[in-house]
Amino acid sequence: MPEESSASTESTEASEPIETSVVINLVQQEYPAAMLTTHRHRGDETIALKREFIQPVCRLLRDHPDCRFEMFVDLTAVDYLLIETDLQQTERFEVVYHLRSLSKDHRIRLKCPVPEDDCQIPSIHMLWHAVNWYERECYDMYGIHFEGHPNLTRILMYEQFQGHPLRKDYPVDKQQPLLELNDVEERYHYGRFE
Amino acid sequence: MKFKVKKVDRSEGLKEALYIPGIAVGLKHTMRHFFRNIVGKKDVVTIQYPEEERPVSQRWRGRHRLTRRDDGFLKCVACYMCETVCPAKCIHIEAGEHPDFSVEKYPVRFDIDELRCVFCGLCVEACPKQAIRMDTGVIGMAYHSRESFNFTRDLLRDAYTPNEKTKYTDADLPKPPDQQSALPNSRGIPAP
Amino acid sequence: MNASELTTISAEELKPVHLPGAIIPAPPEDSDTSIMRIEIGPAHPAMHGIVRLTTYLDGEQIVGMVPEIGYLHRGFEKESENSKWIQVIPYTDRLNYVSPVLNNIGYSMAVEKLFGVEIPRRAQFARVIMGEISRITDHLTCLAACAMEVGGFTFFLWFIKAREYLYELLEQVTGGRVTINWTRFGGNSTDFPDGFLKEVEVRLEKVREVIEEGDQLVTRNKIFIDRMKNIGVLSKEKAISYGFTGPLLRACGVPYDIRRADPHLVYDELDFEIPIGEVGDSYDRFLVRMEEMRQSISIIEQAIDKIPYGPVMTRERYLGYPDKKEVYGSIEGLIDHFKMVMEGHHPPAGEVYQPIEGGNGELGFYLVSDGSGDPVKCRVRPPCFNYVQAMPELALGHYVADIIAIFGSINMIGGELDR
Amino acid sequence: MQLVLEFLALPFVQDVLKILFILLLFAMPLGTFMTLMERKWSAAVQDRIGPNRANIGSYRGRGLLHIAADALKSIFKEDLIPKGADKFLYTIAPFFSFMSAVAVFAIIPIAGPIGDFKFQVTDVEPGLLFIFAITSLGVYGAVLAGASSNSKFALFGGTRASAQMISYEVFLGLSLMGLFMVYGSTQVSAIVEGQGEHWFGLIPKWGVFTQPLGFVVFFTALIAETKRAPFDAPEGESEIVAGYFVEYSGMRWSSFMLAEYIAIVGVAALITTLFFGGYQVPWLYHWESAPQWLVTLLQFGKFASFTFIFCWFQIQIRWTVPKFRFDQTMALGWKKLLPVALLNTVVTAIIIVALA
Repeated sequence: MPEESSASTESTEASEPIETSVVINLVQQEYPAAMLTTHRHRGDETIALKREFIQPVCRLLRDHPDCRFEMFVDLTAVDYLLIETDLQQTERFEVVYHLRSLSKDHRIRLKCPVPEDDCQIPSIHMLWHAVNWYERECYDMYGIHFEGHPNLTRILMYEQFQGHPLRKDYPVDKQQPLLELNDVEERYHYGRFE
Repeated sequence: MKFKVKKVDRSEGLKEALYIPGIAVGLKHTMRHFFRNIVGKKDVVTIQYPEEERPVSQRWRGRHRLTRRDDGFLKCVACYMCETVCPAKCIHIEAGEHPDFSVEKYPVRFDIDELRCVFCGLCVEACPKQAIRMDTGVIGMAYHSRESFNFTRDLLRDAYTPNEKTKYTDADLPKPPDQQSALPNSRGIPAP
Repeated sequence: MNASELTTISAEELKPVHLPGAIIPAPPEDSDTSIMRIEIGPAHPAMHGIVRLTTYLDGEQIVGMVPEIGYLHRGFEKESENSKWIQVIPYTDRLNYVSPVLNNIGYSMAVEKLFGVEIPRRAQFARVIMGEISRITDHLTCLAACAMEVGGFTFFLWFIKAREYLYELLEQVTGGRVTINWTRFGGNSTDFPDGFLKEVEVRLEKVREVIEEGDQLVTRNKIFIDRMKNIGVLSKEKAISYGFTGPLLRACGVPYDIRRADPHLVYDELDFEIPIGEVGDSYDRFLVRMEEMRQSISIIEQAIDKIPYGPVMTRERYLGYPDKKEVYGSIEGLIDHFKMVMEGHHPPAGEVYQPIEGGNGELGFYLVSDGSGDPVKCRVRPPCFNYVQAMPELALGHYVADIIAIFGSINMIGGELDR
Repeated sequence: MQLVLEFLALPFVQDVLKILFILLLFAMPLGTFMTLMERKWSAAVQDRIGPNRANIGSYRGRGLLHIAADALKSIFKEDLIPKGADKFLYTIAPFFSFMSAVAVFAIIPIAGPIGDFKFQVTDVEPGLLFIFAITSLGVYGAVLAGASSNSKFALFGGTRASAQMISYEVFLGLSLMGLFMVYGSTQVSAIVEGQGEHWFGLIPKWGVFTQPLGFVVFFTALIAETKRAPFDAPEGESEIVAGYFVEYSGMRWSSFMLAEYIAIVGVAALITTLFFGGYQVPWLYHWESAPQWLVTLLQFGKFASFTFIFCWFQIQIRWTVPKFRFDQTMALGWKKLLPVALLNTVVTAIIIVALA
């Protein structure tokens, strides 16, 4: 194991502009119950939240005049099943949101642990237009249900795909069962101008 | 932080409101090209591919080749480094012990499946002996069957050029049992 | 950032435009014709990548559209979770295969951020030069394809000729035209061959000529303007809510450019202007990309003047392969080399998000490492994912022929969309 | 020998010979030559070389053999009829467009009359009205092809073609009103005769000088009639793949293709006849003593060269100008060309009355 020759923790980023921590204080004030942990590894603001608070916190971050996160950048999930060292993760899955404020020019990352057995989290599709497909992709890849999503179907895979490929317990070279032609429900039947 | 912004001009002028000026300017340019090319083929960039080859830079990653030492033996010592670093996992090596103790290990089998290879050049960087190279400059690799695409060791190795220092010939490189005749050598010319 | 007057859309009225599945929408009241469904299907001349737009038409006007993606999904994340960090680099060439260098730079910078290491100044300048060359090829391809769809086939071939000049440049440095595999963690694998910078200036002059000629041929032509103006308009707030970044957001008038918003490499030492549009329609996107190419050319010229001499790879241990002299010469070099190749890189545990200004917009890499050498998570934030998602909103109410004008200006790249 | 001369004097035989000469030796070869030249000239515009690979043995020519290659290809390619297509309409559609493209040459004079022998197949009294009738028959080709070949893209192409061709026939007719007034008759030979005079001995009285506006409208309407260059929405290859002939293949497809290229030559011939003095060589009347055969040769040479130039111009326009959207072609027609054509007619009338 090469020693940590150059890994510098937050010390090098001490000169981080103070105003980004405004966001953390704001969320701390408004929803103290929601906060789990916060850190600023390599300058990326991160807040870990309980999953049921994700909707109110996102609405707050989007509309509050101090932070005004107008743009929803990215949504993905991380599967911590087989990792060796402890990354302070409590559940197996973790849904990660990235937000970006254009007017205040800063970024935030929200992380919500999601347990394996009860794999669902409230959807935030009503806050930004972009969220709709990202949630569908996350469901398609990880099988995390987003409650309240208008059209939670697979987006990258075909409907008859079995399993969720990006889970760590999904083997890389797994073969999907072949489909009979009439299995594929004929969505469009070509006739004479039907 | 400050930065300069340039508003894009959406050309609402009169010149853009009529059809004729736009077409006239367009015709001016295309006619210039037309008459230059019809008379002297001045700006033509196309080359007649099979007859003319496109000049390729020396760093062009074409087809692999196994280099040889001065004494004619393969440089490769079957250390499996290129096999582990290959992202497409398309190199398969089997090492063998050579009866002559002065010779280190050598690859009895060194197969590269050219269909899987992504030509990234990581194997060339990883090789400590500079035994594998991708500078043959052979771009088009077309053969008749899939099997002919996994190149064997004898096919990848350089052509054998006997000179005063060469001690070993190809006979000193015993072949794995199931690989009989070699396929085209590294220059892409089928072996006799 | 003077975008402070941005108001966010009160999302309650966020009517989802995505019709689940193949439900045929009701025809508008005044039309007596029934709705016709046609497939601007996966295999269609106007679909640059492979996307299926199931379009519902009332006569020739679009009433509803359901985009379907995933045809080019190759499992980038699954593949990268089962390989070493360095083995993912050749894969990133194939994400946005129209501007491969930018993907390489984005991924390598994300891993360097994970390591917390700085790369030498010459390597930063080299990355800026090659990145901007790659951005020009991206815009050349997008504009050429968009204009070809609208009828400017000559414009297409002139721009592809210009792109050929730049591909030869990429090939001289990296050894590949598209599959370049050039950057490493802590620098670049190869330095510029001698006489390369002179060659760049000569070819950029040719590219500039072709851009001006194309501008004369098509941009001021009323037929082209009629086909592109006020087609696929999107307001500033809705564009941000849809997550538009890059040329499309700048076309709506928001001056958001990652090279200025999150300064990386040496972009803060080079001055260039950010082109922005007014209305946010296909014509603005076309003009913004044209202007951005000119800015990129001036960036490259400034970078060529300022590029210092020096190493291209960092001296940090366990980041780059040791020099071949040390590998052959000393036993430590050989051991280091053997360890680096066999076990790969071991970035310290942690998670990192590194955005970069890709050809299409904000190309972000979210990496999670547990220090064991195998990536836990290797996520690419695809900029054109949001554009295709907004496609129904952009195309509603327009004619069939406008779908291709909008889709051309969006510059959807299959590899980046489906990963 | 006497018998042969007598036989030749028969009017019927003369007409057949004229048809053979004008069609088979002038229009059709020029049309097929244009299929190759379009690819060669577009290549020249786009800095490439164009087709030069078809060869017999080692003789490659500069691509000339591609004409033979295309012909052979279209003969041997399979002529399939799509499932659910209306067989009868599907098979006869190509003949309409081919017939309308070829029939245009019936009234075009290629050289001056010698005595009472006219170098013109027929010289009917309402010459140009015959042209309008024939072009309106051409609409059936596209419409039937689109409607009968059970494919949504073809249906799109067919409906677009019908709307476009019908509305542009109106502007075709209107733009020539001025010409009829200036030269006093609709007979083509009279018009070409009229273009023989010269103003003050210098400027030839060509249609383009007397009717500049009429020329612009006529040329635009003709290009739209043949569905080429900026007006090829019916064949919009980017959004509806290949428009009305998307389901055609083999000989049927190539008859549509050939019809289009012969129409190019037809358009060019019409333009030279009506607006550039047909076979009238300018300032030739000074040289009275010229032998008759040389005069005819010169007249035919001038007519052929001007037709060739206008064929080239149409192909050049195709590779320069982007495409209209379908509703823009209709808007351009009805909102711009119509008023301009009417204005031209009124202005010409006023000028004629003022001069007379």
